[in-house]
Amino acid sequence: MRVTVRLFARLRELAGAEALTIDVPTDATIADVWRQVTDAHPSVAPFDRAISCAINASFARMSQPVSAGDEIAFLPPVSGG
Amino acid sequence: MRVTVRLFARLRELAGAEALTIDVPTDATIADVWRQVTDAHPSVAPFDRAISCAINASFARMSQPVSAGDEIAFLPPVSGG
Amino acid sequence: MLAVTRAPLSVDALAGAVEASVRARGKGCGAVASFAGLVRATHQGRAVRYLEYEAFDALAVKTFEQIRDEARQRWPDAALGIVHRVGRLSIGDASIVIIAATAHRTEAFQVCRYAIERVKQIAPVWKHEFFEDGDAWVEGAVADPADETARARALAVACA
Amino acid sequence: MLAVTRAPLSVDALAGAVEASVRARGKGCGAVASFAGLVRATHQGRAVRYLEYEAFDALAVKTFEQIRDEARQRWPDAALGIVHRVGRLSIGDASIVIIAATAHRTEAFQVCRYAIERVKQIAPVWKHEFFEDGDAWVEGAVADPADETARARALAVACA
Repeated sequence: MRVTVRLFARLRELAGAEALTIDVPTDATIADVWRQVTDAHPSVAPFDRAISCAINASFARMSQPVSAGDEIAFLPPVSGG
Repeated sequence: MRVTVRLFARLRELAGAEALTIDVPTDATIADVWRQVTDAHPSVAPFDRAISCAINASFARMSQPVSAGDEIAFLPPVSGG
Repeated sequence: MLAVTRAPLSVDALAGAVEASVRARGKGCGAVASFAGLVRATHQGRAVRYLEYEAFDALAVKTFEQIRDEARQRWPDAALGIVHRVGRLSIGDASIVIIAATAHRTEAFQVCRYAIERVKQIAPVWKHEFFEDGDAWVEGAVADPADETARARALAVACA
Repeated sequence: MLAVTRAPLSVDALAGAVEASVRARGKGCGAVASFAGLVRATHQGRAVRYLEYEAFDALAVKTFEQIRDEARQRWPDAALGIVHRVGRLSIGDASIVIIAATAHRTEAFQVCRYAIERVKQIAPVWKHEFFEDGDAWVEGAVADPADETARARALAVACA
């Protein structure tokens, strides 16, 4: 099934894309999506332990399963304020 | 010698005047000035222990001597902010 | 930046002036905390129609200068603005605006809080409340700018 | 009142909106605390030319809503506004304005401080600094809105 990935800030710059469309197995979790992203864009792999994620614009856990059409966002450490 | 007295807020209302001109002895202190004010306007006497004072628009102690032409201000408890 | 006025208050205007004063000293600030006190519709259960604030203007401004100087002793790089409004105020109007500009936010909050505590302790300003059925002067602290105990209390609240 | 915008920020405008929301609930407020974060001219000794802020807008607004809801749990009558600016900002521009309106001042300062601490912990917003000789993304906290330890830390700072 197909999901959309959104990348922000330095992740976006390192991957060279703010959005990706990727195909994942039907039982995939957000962690699986992230692995596919790091496989395709190894430059973002160092964020492995410092990533936050969201699904359809709600914060989520990496263990959460994804569904077809979901928008998965990966967020580097934040610096707002 | 002659000094000016300024009264504020409830003191002003009780005395019915925002400024008084009074004659005091040359060795008078602000406390002496206050006593003359309370003699002339007994309604302000209850403020005896809750009064602040200023001389020529600077805070002062009641024991401070006054000079001819000074402006003595008496201030009830404050409530700004 | 340290004033008594009859005009409506603006946080943006005062903050702009305070920030400009910081730049004029060749410094910068990253944090601006403000406090505004608004006229409330009730006081101890009675409906307030409006308020009048009275001040000893010249002494109030000197008091604000003292508060600024006290703040600088503790927070040398802080910039402070204090404007108190006087005259007739309606429900919701701001009676005071305080601005504290510092490099970092902890100090901005502390300076702002310190300033409002000190204003309430020592500024020669009086609140006169008008109700449907009467009026009352509010009388709080006996102003004593030299009282170190009061000053320490304000510092303790600000830096709790 | 909880928003991400490319437009310059105004404390007065946001405070007016927050105060109106309080009145619309039939309540009043006597104290309004605000915080504004300004772009500083230097970062770790390097001269900053300008900044760019980026946000995940939809998630940022939800995060601000969470922060408001958290604040209401602790301070039921508090009203909160949070607006973060994104895009290119110059030195001295405000990147964020937070307004906390409450009945009394202690709570106004607490709510305002709580909100900025939480924004820094969990809001999906990123600062990109541009220097004379390069640029750098600032990376602070790993955002985890469910982390109760972080939330407790923010509460502790706010209510110190």
